[in-house]
Amino acid sequence: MKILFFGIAKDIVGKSIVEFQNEILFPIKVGTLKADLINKYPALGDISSLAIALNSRYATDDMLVSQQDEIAIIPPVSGG
Amino acid sequence: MKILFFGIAKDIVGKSIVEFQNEILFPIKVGTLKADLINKYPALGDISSLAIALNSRYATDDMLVSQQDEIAIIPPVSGG
Amino acid sequence: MNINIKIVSEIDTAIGYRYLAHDESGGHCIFIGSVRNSTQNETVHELFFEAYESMALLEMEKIASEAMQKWNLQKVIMHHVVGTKKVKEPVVLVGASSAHREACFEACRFLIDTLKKRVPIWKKEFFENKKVWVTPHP
Amino acid sequence: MNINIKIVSEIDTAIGYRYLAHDESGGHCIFIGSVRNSTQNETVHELFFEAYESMALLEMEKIASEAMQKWNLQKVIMHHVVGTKKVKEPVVLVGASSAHREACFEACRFLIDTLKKRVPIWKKEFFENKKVWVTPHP
Repeated sequence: MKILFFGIAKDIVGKSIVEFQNEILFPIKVGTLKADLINKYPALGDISSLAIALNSRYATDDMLVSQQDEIAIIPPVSGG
Repeated sequence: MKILFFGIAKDIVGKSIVEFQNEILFPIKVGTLKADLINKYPALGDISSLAIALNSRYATDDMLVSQQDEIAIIPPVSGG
Repeated sequence: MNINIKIVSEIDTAIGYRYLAHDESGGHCIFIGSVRNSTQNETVHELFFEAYESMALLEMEKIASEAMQKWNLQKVIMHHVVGTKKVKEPVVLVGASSAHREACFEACRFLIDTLKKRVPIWKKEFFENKKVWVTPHP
Repeated sequence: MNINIKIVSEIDTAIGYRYLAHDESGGHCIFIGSVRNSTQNETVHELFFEAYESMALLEMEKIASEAMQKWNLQKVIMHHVVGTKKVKEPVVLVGASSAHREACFEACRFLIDTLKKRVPIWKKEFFENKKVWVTPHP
């Protein structure tokens, strides 16, 4: 599955879309996915707050992610 | 001397500029002038508040008006 | 002087940002007032505005200067119409620019509130069968 | 639906009143944010904005609907840029129209404050010798 990265998170992983094959077992909870990603890219853990969007909506840690969902990593926003 | 009238005050006196000859004795206090005008045009007394402008500035009742000053009668403003 | 004050026959609604923009400004707040189609459930056809122009300009300048002193602003604009205006036509435009948004919002609100209290401009409302000078209800 | 939401490459600063005007509206409050020439005393040359577009549009729609529910508004507009913007160029425009001015001022402030908190858009600041993603200081 593909995960989208934006802003500083994109700089950390080096690209805006990262494809994950067998590294993630679905379905997975948002909180677990976040922990796995920080494990793989420790610098993500340094970001003051990291949200996850599930199909273009902010997700809570206990939501379940399936392989068809669109997942995005949302570092602190700074628009405006 | 000429006195300028605006808005509802203009409707009451019937024109926007009224010339006063010997009816007013100068110098006169703003408060006295106001009382004299209400005496002459009683309907002015029905307006909720009536300010007087002396040379394009709000005047207080104790200010002195001389014949060279520009006087305007300011009913409650309603711009915007 | 970074103040733009005018009594006009027609408001250019695009002038707000064009005038307020400044290298040091991050925020620009603009208020535009226009003719509404009703007042207290009565249909309004048009408004007529009359100004004591020399004094209105002076008062607007004072209000703009007060805002400049009270907040850290780059620019202030205040335009008001005179004459007859139909529903949906703009009648007043005020605005302020500042480094951060807090100041321009507060200043813009102050500009329109104070204009309505102090600037010698009068509005006559034209209804179906009558016309009346508006008396503000305090 | 009286909501106008867009991610654009360039903001039309005249669109605010043009879109917000409505027969029942007497007040229109518009906020425009632009690139300032400095941040914490450092000279800024330009900003780069990146958006998660599908989600940004959805979040802006939610914020506009929340404002519509909270206040009695006729219309709401929210436009934000993506791409590189120089000093003095507009980057965001939000606004609301309402019968009386209180509501449009409060709603306009809510729109920009909430946009800055929730909409997935990120800003990179370009200084003389470095560029950094902006981290909001809560």
